Amino acid sequence: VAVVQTSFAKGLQISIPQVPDDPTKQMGVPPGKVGTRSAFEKLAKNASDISSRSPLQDLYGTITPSDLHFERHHNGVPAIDPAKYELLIHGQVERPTVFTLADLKRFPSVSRIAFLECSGNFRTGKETMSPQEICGLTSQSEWTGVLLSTLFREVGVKPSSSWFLAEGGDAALMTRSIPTSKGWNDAIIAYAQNGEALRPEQGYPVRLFLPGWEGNTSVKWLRRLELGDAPWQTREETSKYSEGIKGGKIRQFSFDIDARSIITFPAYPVQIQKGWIEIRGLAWSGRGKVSRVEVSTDAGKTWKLAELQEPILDKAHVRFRHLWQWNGSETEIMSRVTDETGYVQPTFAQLIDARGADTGGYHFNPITVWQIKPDGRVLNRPENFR
Amino acid sequence: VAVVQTSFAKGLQISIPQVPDDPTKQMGVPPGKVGTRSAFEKLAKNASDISSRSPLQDLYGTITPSDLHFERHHNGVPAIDPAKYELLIHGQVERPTVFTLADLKRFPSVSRIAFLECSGNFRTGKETMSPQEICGLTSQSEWTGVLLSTLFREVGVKPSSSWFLAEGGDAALMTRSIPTSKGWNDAIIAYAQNGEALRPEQGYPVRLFLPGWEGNTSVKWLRRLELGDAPWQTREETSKYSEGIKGGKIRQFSFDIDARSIITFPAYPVQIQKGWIEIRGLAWSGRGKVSRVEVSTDAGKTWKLAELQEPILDKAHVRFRHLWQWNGSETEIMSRVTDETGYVQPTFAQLIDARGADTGGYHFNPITVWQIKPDGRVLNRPENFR
Amino acid sequence: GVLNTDSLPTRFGYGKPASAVQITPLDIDVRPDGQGLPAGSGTATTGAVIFAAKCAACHGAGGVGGPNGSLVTTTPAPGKRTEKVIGNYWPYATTVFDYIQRAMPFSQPGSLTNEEVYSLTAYLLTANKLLDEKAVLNAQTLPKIVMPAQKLFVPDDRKAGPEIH
Amino acid sequence: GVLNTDSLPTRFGYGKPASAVQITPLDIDVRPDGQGLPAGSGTATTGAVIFAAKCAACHGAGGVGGPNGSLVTTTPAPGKRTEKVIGNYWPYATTVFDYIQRAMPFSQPGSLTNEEVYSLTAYLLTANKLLDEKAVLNAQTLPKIVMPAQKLFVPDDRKAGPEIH
Ligand code: HEC
Ligand code: HEC
Ligand SMILES: [Ca+2]
Ligand SMILES: [Ca+2]
Ligand SMILES: [Ca+2]
Ligand SMILES: [Ca+2]
Ligand SMILES: [Ca+2]
Ligand SMILES: [Ca+2]
Ligand SMILES: [Co+2]
Ligand SMILES: [Co+2]
Repeated sequence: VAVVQTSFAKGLQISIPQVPDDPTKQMGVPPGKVGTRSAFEKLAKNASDISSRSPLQDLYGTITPSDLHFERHHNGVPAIDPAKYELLIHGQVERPTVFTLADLKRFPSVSRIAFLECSGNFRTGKETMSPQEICGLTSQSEWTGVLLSTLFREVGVKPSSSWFLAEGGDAALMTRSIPTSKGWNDAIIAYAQNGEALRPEQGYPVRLFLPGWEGNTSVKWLRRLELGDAPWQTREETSKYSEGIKGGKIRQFSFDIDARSIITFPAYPVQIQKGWIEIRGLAWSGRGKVSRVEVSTDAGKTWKLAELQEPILDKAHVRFRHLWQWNGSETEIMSRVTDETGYVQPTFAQLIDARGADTGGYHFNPITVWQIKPDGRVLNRPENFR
Repeated sequence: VAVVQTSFAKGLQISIPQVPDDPTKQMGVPPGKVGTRSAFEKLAKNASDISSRSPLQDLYGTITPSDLHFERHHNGVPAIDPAKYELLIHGQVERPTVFTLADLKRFPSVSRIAFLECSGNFRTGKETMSPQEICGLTSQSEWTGVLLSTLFREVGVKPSSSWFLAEGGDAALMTRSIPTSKGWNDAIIAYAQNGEALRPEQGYPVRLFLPGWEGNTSVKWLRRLELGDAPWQTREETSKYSEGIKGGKIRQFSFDIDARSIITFPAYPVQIQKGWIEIRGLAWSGRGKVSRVEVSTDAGKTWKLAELQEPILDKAHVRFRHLWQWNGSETEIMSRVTDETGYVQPTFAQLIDARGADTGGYHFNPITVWQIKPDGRVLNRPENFR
Repeated sequence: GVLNTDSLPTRFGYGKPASAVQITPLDIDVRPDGQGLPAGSGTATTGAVIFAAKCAACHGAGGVGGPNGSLVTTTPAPGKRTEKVIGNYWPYATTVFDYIQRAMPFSQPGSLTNEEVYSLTAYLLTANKLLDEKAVLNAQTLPKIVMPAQKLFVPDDRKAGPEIH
Repeated sequence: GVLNTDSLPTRFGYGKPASAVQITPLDIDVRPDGQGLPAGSGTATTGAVIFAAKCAACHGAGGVGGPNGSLVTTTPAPGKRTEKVIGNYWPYATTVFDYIQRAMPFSQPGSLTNEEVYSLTAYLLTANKLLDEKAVLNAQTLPKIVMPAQKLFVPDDRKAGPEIH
């Protein structure tokens, strides 16, 4: 621990890890049972009482380290003993069944790399906001589990079932109504994430994972699925996770995540220098694959195609990159994604225009604009709902 | 902490995490800055003085959690201050140059999901060996960094250069000679792994990453590249990482990882039950993409195509799966991969036949055979070099 | 990434049949048509007492204000948006029962009896001027209440394609 | 996954020119043709003394046995494989200098002077019967030594395709 004086942190007490003067001249640390993170890497989520945001500006590539996956809970993370875990499936099924974790792992499994985004993933209001603060409720993992359709066949879901209820085993007993068709289509009962068991914050030992859908529907700590023929109208699909649209109406069961992108570098709080800069960011769509990402470095006057890192996966974060030579002038930079359905990421104004000024922060996916100041500071361009 | 009596661990003192009787009835843990691993998940590498093996039988999908990535060091893990880090490129170049870590991160970047395998990744000799013990020196990450070709252009590598030396900043000052063509082709100067900075055990802050090549050539803690016109014949490419072949010859600079696969489930130490079993495993090739994986459940008499999890990436671990109905009879199960060059993973006997009995454990990629006992035990079938 | 379902057997046989004894304690969900509502009943008068004791600390006296948000319709301060609460935003009254039963009070979820939940529901509906203060709420009367917001709710009309919605 | 190189500028201008002062201390590598060998010299007699003091604990007295492996050719026990050591397996003598200089002694790498490394190299070559015990090893003489294993080494002949090799 040392006291340092810098222009950013005056007299701040920070911990500086001890390193040898010349690490080539003394034996290193022997191999271990579990690896470590360098003490120099201060990666952290941005935590509130109800959520915790991934540090998008500090991440590389497309996989989110599991311990930096965003969190959104409705009454904290429960501690669950996997040996006592059970998943109950009942209602409009031929054979109401209880599955242990071991049972679930015996079924044919699938893995897929896909993003998970909270539909409330939007903040604005000030210039000094990082990608994490604006858009940190999205993360990506390789999820492994059993297809829900496999379990549907196992329990004999009746053709009469059009909706099912997914219930969590947390202190909020989180419940969402899901169209049964999503269960037949591509829903996964996931028990693993990035190669290992789900992390507690992501639903250990078992969660629902609905590719491309708003995060809240991918119910964590899943304990029960009830097959029915109408939605339950739970608090989370009425009071919350619904959004005002034109004519005073309220849109409900808006599951799909609209296509979105954000430049994560350069972005607040970095300060840039003149010369070549690789603009980097993430793009994704809940409706399929990313077709293209365009970048503007002249405040939206002209747009150029960014390079997309392969493989471009369905309903997955894609890393985009674009080389830009900054000459030191004030400007604005931004990205917009187009998905394979032809949807082009809108501006804030276009979204308000389409939904009316009464809309809220759900499914709000506007282009993020970064102001580049002559001194190289990069600031969010705040937007106003009214 | 409690004392438990089981058939496996008599009177062993193990820690049993505390969980509430009903987690739905008490508030959970609030969102945090860094996520956790469930205390019930006891994932660990198998560590010796010089290496540490990934627990392949405990992993899902294809991404290896960074803290479970295998380790192989030649004098431990050095502690390196990223602010003091420098990469020197010199020798047959127009402009000998020193790059800081910040410099490297400014260049155009690439990410790719690829395996890394130690060419010494083979153990046999007894029945009670897990995939981790037989084959745990392979892992997979999404690597991010700058293409070495970009740096080659920056420093002006001379056309005369045919080999370069890569040197690590560890206490072994690890050195390997690499054909310059690999640098132009697809080598990456990597600074990130699975979304975050490289882990110290994987070369923090910067390593060489040579897709598809034996792990030792992807020099960690990279401090220097010297461009030259002949190999240096370092100890690691002569005394080590060379293998005896027929006629008393010794094969050197054998970089490519030959295609390999292994069934990771069911595998020792699990015990199986009659009925449907999803056989699961990993397959990969250093020469390109996996074309197919075949599985035999009748001791090699007949083979069936396994399902391959998409996306099938170049020089990457692929997850394969195959449904099998076990009737309780004694048998042997095994997998063999074919890569896009038409190479079919050989048996142990075929390898000895091709190389002679004097060969060693490098680049030894035989089919792993699992014996299934009538009581459901799964045992490695040991092989003998002589 | 999708499994070739042709090769799947009809059933694997994993898992155990779930008995009513296993299902009933978990099957607490309540639907708008009243399915799932338990026996018992409650009134706003009783609910007011319970609310003051177990809820007001977080949701304010009478369900207005409080650190965790109002539950009752109020007139917004000039220039402020109307707070979205039960009275003006919730499309179904059954949701009030369902949610309180499963999740409230926040620090002791699952601690209320069915009578208490009926009474709290009656109290909050009354405070929102949606129920007469003398009314008895039970499995028959609760589903009949028509909420003002119900007519505002429309299912998602967004379609894949270029339209911004 | 490959960058479209058409759009790359010729140079980005990042990094700083490396001066001789920066390069020289790092540039310790030694090639078979002698490139990189420093001034100085050594003999087996001096090397024997250093070896006994700094190396024998790990590699055995005279370079045979020891917890970290022999460095000198020995006759294998019946039924055992010949241990691969400098005398029978190393194709170039310069590698002995290069490796000792960079990596040994294991617990104090980089601690030896050039003279010490020459002497230890001379000692190990002599112990392996590849150098006369009176010989002086230096930048001129060391690269001239022809190792018995050199003729055994062949570059990788494996090709992509079906062949098992
Ligand atoms: C310790 C604090 C606390 C107490 C006590 C408490 N609540 Fe809550 N309540 C909350 C919080 C926090 C939320 C929001 C939870 C969320 O969004 O996941 C909430 C949400 C609600 C909602 C949904 C509001 C909306 O608009 O969606 C209702 C209804 C409610 N509470 C009723 C009650 C009742 C009835 C009681 C007493 C039996 C009670 N609460 C006691 C903290 C509390
Ligand atoms: C504290 C233990 C230790 C000491 C002291 C030590 N060594 Fe080593 N030596 C090792 C280890 C361990 C290895 C293997 C390192 C590896 O494989 O990465 C090794 C490897 C070697 C090798 C390569 C052997 C081969 O066949 O590839 C040589 C040559 C060598 N040492 C010479 C020396 C000399 C000369 C000294 C004294 C100046 C010395 N060692 C002192 C532990 C030691
Ligand atoms: Ca929604
Ligand atoms: Ca090799
Ligand atoms: Ca029900
Ligand atoms: Ca109840
Ligand atoms: Ca040199
Ligand atoms: Ca020296
Ligand atoms: Co571009
Ligand atoms: Co199959």
